[in-house]
Amino acid sequence: MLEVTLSFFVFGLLAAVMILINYLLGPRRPNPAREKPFECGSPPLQAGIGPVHVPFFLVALLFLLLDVEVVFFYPLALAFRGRGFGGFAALGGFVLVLAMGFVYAWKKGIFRWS
Amino acid sequence: MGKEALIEDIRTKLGRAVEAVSDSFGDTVLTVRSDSLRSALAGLRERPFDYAVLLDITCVDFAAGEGRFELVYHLYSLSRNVRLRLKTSVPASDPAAASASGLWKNAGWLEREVFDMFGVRFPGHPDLKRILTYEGFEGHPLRKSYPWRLAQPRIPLKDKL
Amino acid sequence: MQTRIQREARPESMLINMGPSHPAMHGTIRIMLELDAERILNAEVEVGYLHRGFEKTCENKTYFNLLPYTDRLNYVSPLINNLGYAMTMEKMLGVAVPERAQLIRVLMSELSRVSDHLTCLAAMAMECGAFTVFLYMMKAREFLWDTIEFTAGARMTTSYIRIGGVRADLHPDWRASLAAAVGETRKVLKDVAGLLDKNSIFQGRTRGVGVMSQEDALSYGWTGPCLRSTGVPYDVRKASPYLVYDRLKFEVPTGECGDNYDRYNVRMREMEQSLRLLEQIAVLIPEAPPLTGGLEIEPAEAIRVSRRQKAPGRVRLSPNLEGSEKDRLAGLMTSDGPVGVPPKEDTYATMEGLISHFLFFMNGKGIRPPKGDVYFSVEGGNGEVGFYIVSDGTDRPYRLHLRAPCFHVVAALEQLIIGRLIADVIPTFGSMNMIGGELDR
Amino acid sequence: MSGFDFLTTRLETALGWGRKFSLFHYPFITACCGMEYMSAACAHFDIDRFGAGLTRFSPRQADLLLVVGTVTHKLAPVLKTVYDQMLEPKWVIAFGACAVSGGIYQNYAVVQGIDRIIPVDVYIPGCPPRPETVLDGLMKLQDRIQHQKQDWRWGKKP
Repeated sequence: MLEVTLSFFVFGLLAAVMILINYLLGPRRPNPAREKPFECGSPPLQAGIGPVHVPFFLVALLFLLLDVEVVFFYPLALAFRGRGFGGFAALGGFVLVLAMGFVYAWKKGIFRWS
Repeated sequence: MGKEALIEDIRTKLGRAVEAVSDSFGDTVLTVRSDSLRSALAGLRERPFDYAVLLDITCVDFAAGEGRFELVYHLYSLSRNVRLRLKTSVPASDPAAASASGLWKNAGWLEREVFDMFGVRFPGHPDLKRILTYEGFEGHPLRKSYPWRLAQPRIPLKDKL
Repeated sequence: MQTRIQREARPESMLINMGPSHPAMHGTIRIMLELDAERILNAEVEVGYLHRGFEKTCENKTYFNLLPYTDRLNYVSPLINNLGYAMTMEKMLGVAVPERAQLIRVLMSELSRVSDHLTCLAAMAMECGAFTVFLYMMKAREFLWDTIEFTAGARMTTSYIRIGGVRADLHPDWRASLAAAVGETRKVLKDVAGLLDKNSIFQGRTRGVGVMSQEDALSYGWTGPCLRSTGVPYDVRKASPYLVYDRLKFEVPTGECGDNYDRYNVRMREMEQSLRLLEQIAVLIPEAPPLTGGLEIEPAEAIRVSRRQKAPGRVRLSPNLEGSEKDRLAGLMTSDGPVGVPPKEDTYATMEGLISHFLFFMNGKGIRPPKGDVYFSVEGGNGEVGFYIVSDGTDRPYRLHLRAPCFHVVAALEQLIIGRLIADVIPTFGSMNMIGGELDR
Repeated sequence: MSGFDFLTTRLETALGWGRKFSLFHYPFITACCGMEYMSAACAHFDIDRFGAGLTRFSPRQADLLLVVGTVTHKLAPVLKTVYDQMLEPKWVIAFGACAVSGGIYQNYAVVQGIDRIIPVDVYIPGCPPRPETVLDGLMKLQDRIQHQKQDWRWGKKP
């Protein structure tokens, strides 16, 4: 148990240092141009960003879903380390369910841009 | 078809439009009246002469000496592999010439450049505005009257220390 | 100020700048896109970000001083611009260039053409994601530039091809470096063909994208590899041969349907033709006549001696002094008319040489072509590079206009990208090989 | 030098060492010098040996603005915007005679040197400069970064 809390503590410290060090060491000269969006240097043609199209949302959600699935591989692999085929079957079931969702989305044509 | 025969055909076909035919360093040069420029260009593009490629449109500023701008069109016939230079003069007071953008598609940009650099207007051009310089640039740089180093910066410049 | 695209844009569509400072826009073109998700509804191309006032500068400089400016027009194949300018002037002056200088000119412009196509395809492949091809082609270009640098002294902006001939003779062991360059380029071409020709990603990005019909291409005044990719075999080297191109054997590769892949393929095959030309030229160029011996004395010694009488022998001068190999000059620079700088031996040893050298650079005395206007064009990396010069008899051009091939090619960009996805703009623009210096002059 | 100053100078050298070998550059390429930039960045002369190989095409992620080639008056506002949108600490290299002083183009169209628009740290002469000159210019910038005084939060105002 100790190593888990220790790893959380170390990673937390590392993240804090990475964020704060920039705040401490970077010289800060506020500049209004930095708030405007970067449009290759030319003045932006539109004030704000208009409504974004549906296909973008679908792809984003699907990416989020599969990304989280990949993140779960590590703790599941650790948890099922000594279980042999049983563990592998559990992990396989988890992946299979999500794969079916992915194939359904693929056949529905989310990735085929109109 | 030899060069002389070609010139004779062009003279007969275009008739009144042709003012003079001359030869400069081996290239045939056709001088055309400015009001019948469009018909001359259209005529040259048709079947017998078949000048399918408009190589270039440019302008020479003789405003100081002879008070006129000279528009120079370079045409090239692909099938007969022969080039032709077509010249026409427009008065320097209000320079305007018929637009060739209907005949060739690259005439659009070429005429925009001539307008930008010399101020020659092309009525009939779909979207005549500056192409090389920027909004708010007064004057036409390639005119002889425009000083060589007169810069018009778009943003304030710090002068060198 | 409202641009055209802002006026015509539908309220719900998204307006984006693919602006001047963009990795794929070579830094000098701004495309304003009206998007519906990823599809381009309307596009407006804005050029002129590299308009450096070349033509206005030409009206205020003498003919001899303009050579460095011609290097910076199409800076990917600078020697071909030099060639175009020099040959236009020679046509006006009515000057005949010696045989050896013509052969060296063809050698140099073919080297420049291969490095032009290498740079263009390297940038296009990198923008489609193939970074390895970029590194391979840049490596091959280094070898080509070494060959150019041995002779011309500079890698890129050489001003080596002068009015009336060339600046200096070839480097003594130019054959070895040329053989190395040609071999290296052939190896790289084989690797890149293996990487890209049947690569399904590259095929998907370029096959059938940016299709240009023959009529449209001719109507836009396209020339060069882009026109040949639509199937029209027009090449200035074949249509109106100049220099010694009529004596050399080479084909003009053409494409079928004028899409991006054809433009890429035509450039690859054109490079092979140029390498073939280089090998033929290497055979044609005779071995340079050995410098006739004779006593060569140091300059300091010559000055000391010439205080009392004429310096006895020839003055040994450093080879990179312009026109220093006097006896070889016959093959390099034409002899009629005050075209080139007089050879340094005369300048330093004889009074007349000094006077003619001084006069050459004086105001109003240099190269003064007869009144009149002339147009001459050569086959550049992007197409027909034409110089139109109007001279009024003085030593400065009254008007000098460059027929820039990529100005016409980019004029068709809007038509090629409307209706396509935003990712198709990159290979279409990359295959056009837009060069800012030549486009905006 | 009190104990505290000793600490900050050691930290400054460490900071300088860290910054100078991880320069992400934004290649603001416009004209002929771009060809020499390609040679300098590629395998033959390899700018990556000095830690400055990674090109970032967004000013938010770059700390070195490499202005390569001619800056015309039409492009000047673009350069100013890109420079302003870069995050601190940032440095600028003027690459080539046109960026340094307008080069051979002294006419109505060209800005005579980009230091009229933005502050420049290192000027690389040449038209175009040879890749070795480019690497030398980069090394001079790295020395400058190494000995740059750090403006600490506490104490003096930036």
